[in-house]
This record gives sequence, C-alpha cells and structure tokens, in this order.
Amino acid sequence: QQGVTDTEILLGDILPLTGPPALLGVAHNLGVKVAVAEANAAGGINGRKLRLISEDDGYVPSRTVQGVRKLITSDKVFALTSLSGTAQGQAALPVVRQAGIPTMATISLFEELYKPVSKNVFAIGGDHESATAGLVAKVADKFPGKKWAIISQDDDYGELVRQGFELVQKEKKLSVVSSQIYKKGQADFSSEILKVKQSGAEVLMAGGVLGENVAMAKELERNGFKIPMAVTYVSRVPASVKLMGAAGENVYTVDFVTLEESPRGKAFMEKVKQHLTPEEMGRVNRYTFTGYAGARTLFEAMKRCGKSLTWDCTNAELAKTQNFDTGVMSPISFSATQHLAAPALFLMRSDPASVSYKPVE
Amino acid sequence: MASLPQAISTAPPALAVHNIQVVYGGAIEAVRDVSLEVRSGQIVALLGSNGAGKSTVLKAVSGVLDTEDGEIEKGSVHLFGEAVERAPAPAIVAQGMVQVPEGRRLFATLTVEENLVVGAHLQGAGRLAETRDYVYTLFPRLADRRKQIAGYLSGGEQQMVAIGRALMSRPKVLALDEPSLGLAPLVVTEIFNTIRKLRESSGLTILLVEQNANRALAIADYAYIMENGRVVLDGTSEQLRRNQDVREFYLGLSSQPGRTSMKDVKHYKRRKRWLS
Amino acid sequence: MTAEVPQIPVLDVRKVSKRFGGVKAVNDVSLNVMPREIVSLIGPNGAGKTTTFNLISGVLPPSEGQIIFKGQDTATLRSSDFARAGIGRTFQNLALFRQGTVVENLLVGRHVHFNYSVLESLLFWGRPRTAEIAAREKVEQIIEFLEIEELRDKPVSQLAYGQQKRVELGRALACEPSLLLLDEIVAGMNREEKEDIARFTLDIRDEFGIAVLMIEHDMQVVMDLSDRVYVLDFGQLIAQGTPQEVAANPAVLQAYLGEEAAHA
Amino acid sequence: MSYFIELVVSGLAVGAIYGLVAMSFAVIYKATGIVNFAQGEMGMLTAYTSWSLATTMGTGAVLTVVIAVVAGAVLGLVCERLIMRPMLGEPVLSVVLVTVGLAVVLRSVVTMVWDASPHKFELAGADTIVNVSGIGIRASQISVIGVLLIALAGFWFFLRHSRFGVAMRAVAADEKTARLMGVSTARVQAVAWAAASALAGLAGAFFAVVYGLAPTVFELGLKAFPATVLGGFDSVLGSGGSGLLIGVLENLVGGYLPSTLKEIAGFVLILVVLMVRPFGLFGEKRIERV
Amino acid sequence: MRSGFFKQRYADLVVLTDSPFVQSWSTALVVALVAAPVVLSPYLLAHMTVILFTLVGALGLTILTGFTGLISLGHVGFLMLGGYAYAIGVTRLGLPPEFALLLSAAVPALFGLIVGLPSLRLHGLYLAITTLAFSSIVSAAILAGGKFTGAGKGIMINRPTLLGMDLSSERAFYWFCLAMAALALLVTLNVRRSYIGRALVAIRDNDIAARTMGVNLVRFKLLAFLLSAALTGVAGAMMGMYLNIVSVEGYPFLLSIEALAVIIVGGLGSVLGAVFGTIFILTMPELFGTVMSMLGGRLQDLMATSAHEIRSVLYGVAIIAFLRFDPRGLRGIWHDARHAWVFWPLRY
Ligand SMILES: Nc1ncnc2c1ncn2[C@@H]1O[C@H](COP(=O)(O)OP(=O)(O)OP(=O)(O)O)[C@@H](O)[C@H]1O
Ligand SMILES: Nc1ncnc2c1ncn2[C@@H]1O[C@H](COP(=O)(O)OP(=O)(O)OP(=O)(O)O)[C@@H](O)[C@H]1O
Ligand SMILES: CC(C)C[C@H](N)C(=O)O
Ligand SMILES: [Mg+2]
Ligand SMILES: [Mg+2]
Repeated sequence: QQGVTDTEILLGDILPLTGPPALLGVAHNLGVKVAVAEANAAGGINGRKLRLISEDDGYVPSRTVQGVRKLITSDKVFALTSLSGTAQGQAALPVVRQAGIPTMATISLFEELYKPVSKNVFAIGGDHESATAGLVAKVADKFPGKKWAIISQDDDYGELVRQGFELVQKEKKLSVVSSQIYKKGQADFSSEILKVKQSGAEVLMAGGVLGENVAMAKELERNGFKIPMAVTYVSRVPASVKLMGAAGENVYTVDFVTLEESPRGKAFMEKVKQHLTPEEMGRVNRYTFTGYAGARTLFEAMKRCGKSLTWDCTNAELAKTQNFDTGVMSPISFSATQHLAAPALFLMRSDPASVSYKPVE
Repeated sequence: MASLPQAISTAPPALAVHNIQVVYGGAIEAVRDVSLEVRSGQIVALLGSNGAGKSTVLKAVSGVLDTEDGEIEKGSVHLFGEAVERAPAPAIVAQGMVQVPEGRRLFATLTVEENLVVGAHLQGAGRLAETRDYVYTLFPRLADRRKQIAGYLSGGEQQMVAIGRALMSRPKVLALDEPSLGLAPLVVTEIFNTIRKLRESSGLTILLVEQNANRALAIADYAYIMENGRVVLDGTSEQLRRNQDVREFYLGLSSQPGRTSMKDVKHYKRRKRWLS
Repeated sequence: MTAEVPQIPVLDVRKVSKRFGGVKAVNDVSLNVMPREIVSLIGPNGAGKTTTFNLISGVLPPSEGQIIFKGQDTATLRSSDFARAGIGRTFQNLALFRQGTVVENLLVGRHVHFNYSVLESLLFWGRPRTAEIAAREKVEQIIEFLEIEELRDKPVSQLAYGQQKRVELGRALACEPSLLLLDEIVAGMNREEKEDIARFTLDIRDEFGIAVLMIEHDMQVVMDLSDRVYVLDFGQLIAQGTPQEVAANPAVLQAYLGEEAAHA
Repeated sequence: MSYFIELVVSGLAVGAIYGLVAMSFAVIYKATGIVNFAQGEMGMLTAYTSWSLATTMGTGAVLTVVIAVVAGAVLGLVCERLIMRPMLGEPVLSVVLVTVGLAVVLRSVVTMVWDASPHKFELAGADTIVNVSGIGIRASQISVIGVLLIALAGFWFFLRHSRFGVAMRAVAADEKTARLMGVSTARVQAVAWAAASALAGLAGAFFAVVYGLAPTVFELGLKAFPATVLGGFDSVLGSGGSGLLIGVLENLVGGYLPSTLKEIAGFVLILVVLMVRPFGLFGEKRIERV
Repeated sequence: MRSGFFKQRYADLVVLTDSPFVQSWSTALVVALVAAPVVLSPYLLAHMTVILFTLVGALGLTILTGFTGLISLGHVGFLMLGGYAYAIGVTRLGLPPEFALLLSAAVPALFGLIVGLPSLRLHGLYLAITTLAFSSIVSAAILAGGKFTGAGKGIMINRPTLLGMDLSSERAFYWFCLAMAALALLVTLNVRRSYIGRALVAIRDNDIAARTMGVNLVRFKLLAFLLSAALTGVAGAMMGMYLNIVSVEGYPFLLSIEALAVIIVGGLGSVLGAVFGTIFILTMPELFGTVMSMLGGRLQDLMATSAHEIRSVLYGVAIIAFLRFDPRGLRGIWHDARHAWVFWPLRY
C-alpha cells in the first residue's frame, strides 16, 4: 500500500497555514503533530513510525485541490488527517473520494462530506449548521421569549450559520427583528449594531468568525446596549475573550471540544506541552483539540489493521469505531451508514475576569 | 578660439568628452569614439544628420542614458576637470551644466510658472523670482501664459518654456538640443541673439546641437559634424563654412552663386557621405 | 494645372473658430485647398495653426464654422471617420505608436483599408490573409519611397527624432489620403534631409495626386514648395497669396518673419 | 434623527482611518505616478511594530502615536531604499507589480515574526467611551478623527508653501526630465514613501487600537482605495476628505438600506462620480493634445 | 551569425514565424505536450492542467491590458461570470455542456461590453477601479442570488462529456485544456497580427493618433473588453470544471492581481510573455515547496511553523528580484538570449 514501508507510515494534511485563517490551520496542524509525536513516542503504529507532510493551501480552493493531488500522487501519503476549510474541502472532496484514501475531516464540516456516505471520508464535529442550531436552541432556552437579531458573514460559513439559525427559528418560533449580512473582512460594525439597536432586538446571533464577533461585542458596549450575544465556536479561542475585554460579558457559545481549564482539558494540555516547543504552545487553541481527535481516531483504526495496513482495512476499521475516547471531547462512533461523529455540545459563557469561557450549567 | 584670452585656454575645458562609446540596450551602438571639447565661454555646435548620434552625446554628458537603457561603455566625460561619466543627472546639474532636451519634454500637467520653478530646484528661493523675471523678459509670451497648463501650449511656446526652464538653474554650461525647433523665424532670430547675449553677458558656455547650420555656424566658435555615431569633421566655424561638403549638405549652397531651390534638387541625388 | 474647368476645392474651411475656455485659438478662419495644390499655413508660435489642423482632421470639433471636405460637411463625421474620408496628417510633436515597429506603425496607417470581420481575423485565413498581404505590399512601397528600408523592423522608440518624423509621413501616406496635412514635418532636419522631404512632398503631389496643406516655419521650404500661403496670427488670417506676395506683406514681416528673413 | 447622527458619527470614525490610508496612496501617486499596493501591509507592519514597542516598554498613548509615525517613516524609507529605488524610471506597471511583491513579503513577515492570532492593542484610555450628547464614542475614535484633520492641515501647508511639492509633481509627470533639471528623483521618492508610510502607519495603529490587531489589518488598503479614487489619485487632500465621505456613506447605507448594499456603496458612489468627473472630485485632468 | 532570410513573396511577411528552427521546435513541443500524460505523474499532470487553463485567462487579460493598455483590477469578475454561467447552464438550466461552455464565453462578453463603457471616458487607474468595482458587484450579486446561484455555498459540477469525449479522467481533462489553450493562443496571436490587434495596440500607445488613423475608439475598446472577457470567462468555466465547484470563494480578488503579475512578469503586451509568465508564477511556489522539502526535515524543523511563511516570502522576493533584474519581463530576457545567440560571438 502507498505510503507504508516496513518502518514508516506517511501521513498528509492540508490546511490554511498562511493567510487569514492560518490561526485555525496552524493550531489544527499542531494537534495532528501532537498525536503523531505521541504515537511515535509509544513506538509507532505496529512498529512503524509516523511522518507527517503538511501542505499549505493559503485558504484558496484551487490550491487545495493541487495540494491534495500532490499529497496523494506525488508524496504518496497513506492517509489525510485534515481537509482544510469548507470551500476548500468541497473543491478537494471529489479527488479524495476518487482516490479512496482514508481521510479525516475535522476542521470544518459540511454536508457533502458525509451525505452521501463515501467509504473513505470521516468527519468529526458538527457542521456549522448543526452547531449553530445547537447554540441558538440553548441560548433561546436560557432567554425565552426574546426578540432576536442575526448578523452573518456573506460566505458559505455565514450561510451555514444562517441555516442553523433559521432551523431553530422555525422550530421555536423565535421572533427575529433584524437580519443582516456583512462582507467577509469587514472591520467596522457600527451601522449593523445601530440597526440592531434600532430594531429593538434583545438577543444577537453574531455569525462572524473571530475579529468580527469581537467588533460586534465592542460596538454593543460602545452604544451602551447590553444584550446577550451568541457566537459559534469558531470564535472560541483564547484570544477572543481577551480581545473583547469588558465587552465580552454577555457572550455565549457552544462547543464539543472540552475546555482547556477543565480537568480533561488540563490533562491534554500537559500532553501537548511535552511534544511542542514553547513557541508552538502559543498557537494552541481548540482546533489543536480537533486535529488531535481526528488523528487519534485514525491511528486507532490503523492500529486495529495490524501489520498489513491497507486503505480498505483502515476505512473499514474506521467505520467500526465505537465509543472511542480521544480525551478531548465526548466519545466518537462511526458506522457503515454514518460517517459523521457529532460529539455532544455544551453551552458556555465568556468570563472577562478570568479571560476564559465558563460552562453554563 | 583666437578671440579668447590666453589665461582661459590653459584652464581645463568646461566640458571635455574623450572617446566615448554609447550602447543602447546592450546591443545598439549609437555613438563611437566621439571626442569633443567645449572651453569656457565658448559656443560649440554639433551638427549632423538624423540619427547621427547628436542627442545621444548630449544625453551621455547629462547623465540620463540609464533611463533609456543606454550606457557609456568606454571613454570619459569631464566637466570642469571632474569626471562625470558615471554621475547622476542631478549631480551634473549641481555642477553647473543643464540641458534643454530634445522634444521639449515639459511637465505637461504643471503650469508654465511651475515648470520654471522646477528648473530652479537647486537654487535658493531668493534668486528664483529674479531669474524668473529675466526669463519672462526673454520670452514675453510666457509671461502672458504663466498660469496656463504647459501641456496645452503650442509647440513653439513649449520650446520657450523648455529653454527658460533650463536657464532657471543659472547654469555655467548650457547644452541645447535643437533650440530653434518649431520656432517662428522671428523667434529663432531672438533665440540666437539671446544665446549670443548669454555668452557675452554672463560668460555662459554653450554646447549647441542644431539643424539650422547657417545660424549655428554664425554664432559658434567651433563645430563638430557627426555621421553614423562618429565625429567626421571638426573645425572653427570659419573653416567649416568654407568646406564644400558642408556648404552643399548643411547650408544648401551649391558651387553656383545663390541658393538652389528645393524644387530643383535633383530627383535621385547621389548621397555623399564622409563615411559609411 | 489648367484653370479651364472650375474645380471644387478638396478642402474648404469656412469661418471656423475654436475656443479653449476664454481664449479664441482660431478665430473666423477661412481657407481652401484645391486638388493637386500645395498650400502652406504659417504664422507665429501659438497662432492657432496646429489647432486649425486639429479641426480639419477631426481631433477637435470646431466651436463655430463649417469644414467642407470633398463637398461633404465634416460636422456629421465622427473623429475616426476623417481618415476614411481621406484626410491624412502628421503631428508636430510626434504621435507615433511608440512600442510598435516602423512597419506596424505604417500598417496602422492603413487601418481604414481593412474590412474583414473580427471572426475572420480569429482564423486569419482567406480574406484576412489576402488583405494583410496586400497591405504589406503597399507599406513596403512606401518604405521604399521614403528610403527608410533599414529602419523597417526597428521599434520607433529607438529612432532619432528626424527618423521618427519620416515614419510619421509614411504612416499618413499609408492611409492613401486625398489631402495630406503636414505639421512642421521638416523641423529637426538638416538641409539635405529637408531637400529629401521637399522632394517627397512634390512627388506625393505629382505622382499620387494628393493635395497638401502644410504648416512650416522653414521659410525656404515654404517659399520653394507652396502654390499659395495663408498667414495666421492670434487665431486670425492676416494675409494670403502666393509666397512672394506674402513674403512682401509688411504685416507678415512684422508679426512673423522679422526684417532679416525677408531675403530668404 | 439621533439614529442618523449616530450613524454619521460612527461613519466619521472609520472614515478617518480610510482617509489616512487614502492620503498615503495619493502621496506616493503624486510623487511617482505609481500606486503602492503594499500600503495596507505597511500600515499593518507598523501597527505590529508599535504594538510590540508599546507592550514591552509600556508607552503611553501619545508616545505610541509618535512611535507609529516614526516606525512608519522608517519602514517607508527602508522599503524605498531597498526595493523601490532600483526601480526608478522603469515602466510603471512593472514598478506597481514590485509593490505587489512587497505586499506578499510584508504579509508573511508579520505572521512569521509575530503570529496569526489576533491581539488586543491596549493603550491606556483608548477604549474609554466618551459620551457626547448621548452618543457613545471611544477616545481612540475621537483621536483618529483629530489626527486626520491634523494630517490634512499639515499637507495643505506643505503642498502650498513648499517647492518640494512642485518637484514631486514634476517627477510624477516626467521622471527623466525632472532629473535633467536637477531634481533628485530618488530623494523625492524617499520623502514620499516615508510620508506615505507614516500616514499608513498611523492608520494601521489606530485601526488596531480600535478594532484589534490581526494579520488581516492589511485589507485596510483595499478598503481605502475607493476613497483615493473619489478624491482623485493625485489629490492628497481630496483623498483624505473622501475617506470621511465614504465612511459616512457606508454607514448610512448600512443603516437605512439592506445590509448587503453597504459593501458596494462606496463603489457605486465612485462609479457615479467618475461618470461626471472622470478624474475624481479633485484630481488632475489628463492632458490631451497633439 | 545568421545573415537573415530574404523574402521572396509578401506572403512570407505575414506568417507567424519564418524561422525553420522555430517551426521545428514548436512542432516538437506540441508533440511533447500531447504525449505528456503518458509519462507525467498525476501531480505534474494536474500542475500542467492548471497552467493550461490559467493561460487561457492570462491571454484574455493580455488582450485587454497587454494590447489595449486598459488596466483591469477586476478580471476575476469575468472569471467568476464564466464559471457561474457554465455551472448554472449545466445544472440549473440543464443545457448540454457544449452549449454551457459557449454561454461561459457569451455572458462575460456581454458584461465586458457593459464594463467597457466607462473606458470611453476613464483612463488608467480610474478605469482600473471601475473594473474592481465591477468584480465586487458581481460577487455581491452572486452571493445574493439565493438558490439560483447557490449564494455562499456555490454550485457543484461534474466533469462533462464534451462532443462525445468524456472528460472525467485527468488525462482527458488535460487534453481538453491543452486543446483550449492552443486554440486561445492561436486566436490571440491572430488577433494581434490582424488590423484589429494593431488598432488595439495603437489605442494603448496613443489614442488620439489612433483616432486620426481612423480607429474607432468606442468600437475597439469595447471589442477589447468583449474578446478579453470571453476568453477569461472560458478560463473561469475550465477552472470550475477542474475544481468541480464554482463558488465565490474560489475566485478571490487576489486572482485579479495574480493575473496581472502573470502578464507583467511575462512581459506586457506579448503573447509569448503570457505563456512564460503563467508558467513562472504558477510553478515558482511549487518549486520552492519541493526544494524546501527536499532540503529535508532538519531545515523544516529549524524553521518550525514558519516554513510556509518563508515560502511566500520567497515568492514575493522572486517577483521583486525578477522585475528588478529585468523590468521588461521574461520576454525581455528571451529577446536578449536570442540576440546573444544570433550574434554570437559579436555583441552587435
Ligand atoms: N533609446 C534608444 N534605444 C535604442 N536606440 C536608440 C535610442 N535612442 C537613439 N537610438 C539610436 O541611436 C542613433 C542616434 O540617435 P540620436 O537620437 O542620438 O540621433 P540624433 O543625431 O540626435 O538625430 P536627430 O537629428 O534626428 O535628433 C539612432 O540610430 C537611433 O536609432
Ligand atoms: N487643447 C487645448 N486647450 C487649451 N488651449 C489650447 C489647446 N490647444 C491649443 N491651445 C492654445 O491655443 C493656442 C494656439 O495653439 P496652436 O498649437 O494651434 O499654435 P500653433 O500655431 O500651432 O503654434 P506653433 O507654431 O508654436 O506650433 C495656443 O496659445 C495654445 O496654448
Ligand atoms: C470561517 C472559517 C475561517 C472557517 C470555516 N470553518 C470555513 O472554512 O468555512
Ligand atoms: Mg536628436
Ligand atoms: Mg503647432
């Protein structure tokens, strides 16, 4: 099988390691690295050491396709541990499907990944649609009967957020008084927030990535308009709470990845510390957890294949994964008809004082 | 030459070009082994047919060849005894030589007055007004148009600005590339008078590229004739004016008395060239 | 030229004016050019000569007045139609296509003689090919006529000033005009080269039957070549007539020639 | 009504930042006839530099602004000397592309030297919300409007009373002839780059203080582009003023019309203006004569 | 030293090349390109495919910016329109792919005419900014297009069967791209050597003189926009087919700049330059990547996570260094090399 020698197994990942979303890509890549280092420290997988080749797509879909082709046909890797962002993954998916190479998609999910099921692609997490739905439902339960506003980004990510939101809106009959879309990369949200204020909304679904959500929170603060604001977990990185400062008081989010401060999170961070340089430690965030979880799940399946490691066997073993605990989220299961593992989401609220998120019971 | 005082002739020439070779784009040799000398206070004319390399020589001595991908490959240029063949154009202006370029090249978006101000870039602000007024007395037409955008001037008006702009730097050596180009006869007469006056009143040294050989030889002390990138003939204006070839090809005078009409020039006249 | 048949002028400019903002650059000027005639337009710098050319060649629309070319009022023409109508010109300050070679410049001059379609050009077979070959032949003839064979494939930006002037002339000829406007074509040439251009101008008139209207500051050329001369000052016609008449006109002497040049 | 005023005031705050960047575009264009595509990146790099200095040395607000100006100017000088100087006199588009290359380099340098995650640019008092007759506005936003006004006044004085201003325009009009007249085009270019980069640096630093510091700050360059066009590429003052105009316009459109129109509002405005005035509101006309 | 060829007929003067040497190596190149899929690794094949469809777009920009001198900062708008016209054609309208491909040329061409209108009044950067505005308006419109355009999600498309040829295999798709690129190349060259191309170049060099020569500026500027947009649109469709998806994110603003980089690095206004530029700009990052990974793990460790930044720094530096070295672009270097070859051992 390609990428496997007597002593070594080659793995590949493709991510935005430069460009605006590098923050996510790099962190995710570090998670995979930790998993690789951990496996190698334990003697490798069935005696074979792992080696990771990372490709950068700069968040440009055509480069993702190129990169995936390179990894599969030129570097001849055995498996892919990540598949970049949404638009990027969508572009590369046909290549991956056609090749049949075991692939973990854990950074950014979308429906086509697992519907229809393709035998070699496995997704962990929730897509932004379901995650947003979970978030909105939980926040709506906490603040029942309130008027809502939504501001979302104008790309596919924003589209998913909006769909998730609308799902719950219908289900829970939320009253939505303002709905706006902004251009990706926008920095100033003064008019958007003024409009929300003008509309008399009482809860805001902020569908930005990171900086945008911060900007919205700060605008709310500037206008003395203290309403709860919900953000997706894309925003749940250490910088976010810090950036919002006092403005972040009323910010809610959900995640399936355990919090760094929780006991399980602390244990994982210890592990990370062993394998990464201090410089790299500075770049760790929740995507490190997802990267790690995906890689761990993959390695587990590979381990079960024994000495004769093949794609078919790995794919089959992955599909048999049951309740596998990666230590960073609730246990993962796949089945022949379900290649999406959606770990449980939990609600949390930012805490400016301790510069972190705290679970909301 | 004889008219110059002895003391000056022992000093280094104002401008001395020694055996320069100029190549454009690393491939086109435009000037080869050209040497010439302009002594302080002299007017030296450089004549020659189209494409002979006159403008190239001027560009070479003013340090702007590089903008056209040209280069002085061999030879030297000395300005008041200092080597300047590698010097950038502003340094050469600072040393006292300025050029009126071929084709006027005004700053089209600037007004007439602003063009003049740029000419005085290296001058103190105090002398600016004085020099400017002098230029306006030289070309009264410009005074009327001082606020006009230079790009909209007529060809002749532009030529006046170009000369005026060069004078604004109060040069010691003035290199003129076809100053009479496009000027009305009356103005040409004025310009040549001015050139003569400038030399007489302020001792300006002048290197003059000119197609109007009659006029040029009338005011020049010495002249060089270029063909195909080489100097093929030089001498005092007197000598050249007596040269039979110069008379025929540059002055339009045949062996018969009087001028031949352009109409009567032989249809397929055999070209006579000194070289090539 | 026989004067028996009353000829209609090639060009008939009737009382045209051109204003730029407040300035009247051309003021009520009337002039005409008969077939096979060489006419000169002279006058001090800034008199409005080039502006008059710009009006005749459609670069600028006149503010007032009429320009009749070959019996047709040019007011209805778009500026790109003047070449098709048969007016060719050169530019005082050189307006060559700087990045093209001499041949390419001349071929652009022939623009109006092409009529194959865009789709045909994509294939470059059949009509386009024949047309291009014919154009090339014509251009080669002009190159030969103007004796610029050795410049043929040089980019015009690499040519000396005087050489560029010659290319301008060639480009105007390539359009096969019935009226040629020459704006200070011999400026920047020495005596010998001026003689060449003079010869060309005469040949253009005699061999190709093209009427010529030229602006010139070189009085020798004006005196020797022109059938008639118009004199412009401050936008207005101040004199007209044969070269000799004009050269003797005191107003012209005073405004333009200066006493010294009178003997030219 | 107060909704309207609130929209206008916030528009001015963001418009002032656009204005500073737009001015920096215009300065370089006016002096050299090229557009510097690395303008946003230079602002970003300056913002990061001042942030590092401010956090390590704990400088106060005013000193930090001074640092931003100086750091910006130095960056501009370095780029000019190393990269732009050798390109003097080359075809305009080639030179423009060199600035694109510079942009790529600077962008990566930021993530290399610092990192990809966003940071908070903390300055004492900057985040304070000042209440001006019922409208909350941050101290940093008030300051940036002030800084823009000062910059406008400064440039007005400079262009009005300095022969250097004329020399700058001469270089842009015809670089070769300017040299023939003794103008050191290298010096003109250096001064223009230093000034432009200082302006961009100010904009970058203020932007970071108001909206946070991240490797996306460079997009500011693109956002300010329409302002430069609106004012006229060669009009430094016009560009600065147009920044404010575009900021306000975007906010009003965002506030009163469907939100998706906000991002194209600036573009639509310049399209309309250009149809009437093809050289922007205050730009120099192209000379067309033969 | 070559002493030159003497032409016997005027017909010899209008051919694309008169040198038997050039003819023979061009033939060899074509044969090699056609045979390439048999020997190349799939990765290299994919790289060549990308080069080929990028070339089509670069040629489109060459017509507009290179020939006519109208700078476009919004070329990605045409690319996007082409991609979406094709995708909407095959998915939403159910058109045969051949027809949809025509649509991918026609729709951008139509918009080209509209964008071209301001060019009659605007010059230089002012025009450039309207093209930029155009591309942002296109992307805003697509994002607001709901189900029809797929909004932020884009539209998935499959490799089509064109004229009976199934393009789903990488080889077939490569051949398709090769054929399209060759066609585009031929068309561009033919336009350039016809009176139309000369009129465009004349407009670039001196529009007033061009007008005096009888060039109708309105017609030819619009024609330049139309041809350029059509070619670029086809490139956009090919890009969509290659990626199997068209989405606004797949056509980022950066592509407009990269397209300019291609034609400037290659040598503005030159068809050959566009070819060189495309290869250079696309291959350079790959090359840096390969070299850096070949230099091995130690270097990679040394640079830790900065490896990718270093790669893009190198990319930027290469562009700068390159233009510094020869601002005329690759075509300039090519000319010098040829000059040196022809005149060797003399210099002139
Ligand atoms: N930028 C350039 N690149 C290449 N060749 C050039 C360049 N400039 C001039 N040449 C060539 O160098 C030669 C000399 O040109 P130059 O301009 O010096 O002639 P000139 O004597 O001034 O002619 P004219 O009287 O027409 O102005 C010409 O053959 C010309 O083709
Ligand atoms: N487009 C324009 N805009 C404004 N003023 C103009 C324009 N064109 C010409 N002028 C002015 O009109 C007057 C006449 O100019 P024109 O070029 O016709 O003169 P000319 O007779 O050709 O002079 P010369 O012999 O010097 O070339 C000049 O004063 C010039 O400044
Ligand atoms: C919004 C993002 C930066 C990441 C997101 N998951 C996407 O790729 O679509
Ligand atoms: Mg010359
Ligand atoms: Mg004139």
